[in-house]
Amino acid sequence: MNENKAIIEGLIFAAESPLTVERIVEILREREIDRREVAMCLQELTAAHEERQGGFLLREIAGGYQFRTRPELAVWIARMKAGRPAAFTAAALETLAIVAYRQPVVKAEVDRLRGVDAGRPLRTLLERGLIRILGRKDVPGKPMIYGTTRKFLEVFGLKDLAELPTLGEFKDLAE
Amino acid sequence: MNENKAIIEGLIFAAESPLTVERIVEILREREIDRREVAMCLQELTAAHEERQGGFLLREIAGGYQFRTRPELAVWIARMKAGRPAAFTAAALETLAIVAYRQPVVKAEVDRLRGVDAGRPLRTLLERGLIRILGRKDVPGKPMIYGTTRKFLEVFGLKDLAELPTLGEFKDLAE
Amino acid sequence: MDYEVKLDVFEGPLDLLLHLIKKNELDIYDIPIALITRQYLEYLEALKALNLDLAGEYLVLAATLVHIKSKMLLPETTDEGEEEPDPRRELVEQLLEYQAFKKASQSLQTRELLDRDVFARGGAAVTEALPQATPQRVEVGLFELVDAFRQALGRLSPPERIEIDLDRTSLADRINAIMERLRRHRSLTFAELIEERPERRLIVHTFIALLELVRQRLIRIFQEGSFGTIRVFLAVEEEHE
Repeated sequence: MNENKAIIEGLIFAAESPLTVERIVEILREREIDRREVAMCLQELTAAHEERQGGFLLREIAGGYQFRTRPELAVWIARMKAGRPAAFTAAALETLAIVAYRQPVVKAEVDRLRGVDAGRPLRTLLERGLIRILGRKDVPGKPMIYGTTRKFLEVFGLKDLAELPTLGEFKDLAE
Repeated sequence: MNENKAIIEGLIFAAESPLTVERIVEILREREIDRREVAMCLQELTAAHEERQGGFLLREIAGGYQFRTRPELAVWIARMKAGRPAAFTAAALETLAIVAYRQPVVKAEVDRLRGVDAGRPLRTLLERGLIRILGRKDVPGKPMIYGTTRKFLEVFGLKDLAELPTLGEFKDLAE
Repeated sequence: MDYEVKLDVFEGPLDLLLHLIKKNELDIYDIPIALITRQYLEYLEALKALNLDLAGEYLVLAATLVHIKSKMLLPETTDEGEEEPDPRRELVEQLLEYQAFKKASQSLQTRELLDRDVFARGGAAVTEALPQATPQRVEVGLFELVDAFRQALGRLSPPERIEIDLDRTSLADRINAIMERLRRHRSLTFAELIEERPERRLIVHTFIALLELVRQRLIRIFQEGSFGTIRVFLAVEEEHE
């Protein structure tokens, strides 16, 4: 493997969170490697791991790159890890979807769309770091404005918000 | 790659600490794979990663197996972990020091102390999350007031701002 | 009707209404409002009979349904002959919108979730150190220096720390002394620079001298590893490496 590619692979492996192209360029400044070259290395690495069919894959997440285990192995890895992660309730997921698609959004709008008070799921999502308060709306009562976090992208394996299917795709089919 | 090998690779990758052969056999009990087979998979994986010459290697550590970044990459990974000096320009560092010691501080004051416009380094520091805007000063022009962030403390390993030596300690003696 | 479905299965009145529409295979764009209102109210009655707490929103929607039903009974046109908007329109729009978000949330659920379907590297990454090689040197900035300075002061005995030393030993002297020693030895640690007399005045002077030398780019400072010893080099000599 060429040295730049090996270094980039090592950096991504050692990073605590998805590593961006910009950060890689910054770290490797002395090697005079530009964005384009880094992007090419990443593409080659992604393909190489895909082809290896080993235990993990290189994925583009939250604007950066991260190694993640192959989804097919989930059952074995879950067996190794103690305690399962807390699942999402339907209320939390619906609320999260509304915040994700409608951000910046205030609670009243979430309530209206779900037809029921969203106080509890909003609090749960805040505690789990999936949404955050962006500020307060300049209307009477100064309600808080919510938006999703970087962690939301990481947990749901999204490159960015644009990767979410458009709401229209769900609207048409009345089933 | 055969499935057992891929699963073992994924397990080692996701494990919190070096994974022993016994533990792997235990996790994969349903697959009826014995110690000898696991050991063989590990040997093959170790050789395969050695040959790839990528960013990390499989190593036997403390009686178990763990992926570790290649030793030759240590300098780059240290640079990433440090996340600072090499990446800081002298201007940014000076500006940061001034904001750290003089906060809450307005740009005009930073300019004055550095004897040169601090617009760019301030912007860089803001983007990197090391300083933040605390508010606007209530004087003509409403200049923005800057201060350091929590990340600043984290990056520089400071418990709190009080941990910075007081400027007086330098001043008294420098004159 | 089947009442086995527990209330908490529904995420609210809209969800219950959608369920009824689907169960009866109704066209969401043309809901037979009388039928759906009856079923909805029956449902609420059943739930009340089971002593389940009903959120106020369920009753609000019940009132809305009854209101729509009554409007549907009125003649379709006004005196001027203009068409009245369909009284169901607003509710249908709300239902469609809710349904879209519900599907969006289900689609989220089917993604590869971190720590459920996929896992990131566990534990802290370990960087294999080069065997018997020189420690990795990281060039450090002002703050590492400040930190070293702080540590040095911290090592002093308490009485000495309180003492304010105003002896004006010239900074220039200290700078010259450091440069002199650096020309003789290739590099020196911060500790070595102050070892002769580890007292506050010398430490402070050494520190300020180093700051000045760094500023003038006469020396460079490296740290061995993240928390290693701080080592000072002549800038020029470093270039030859």
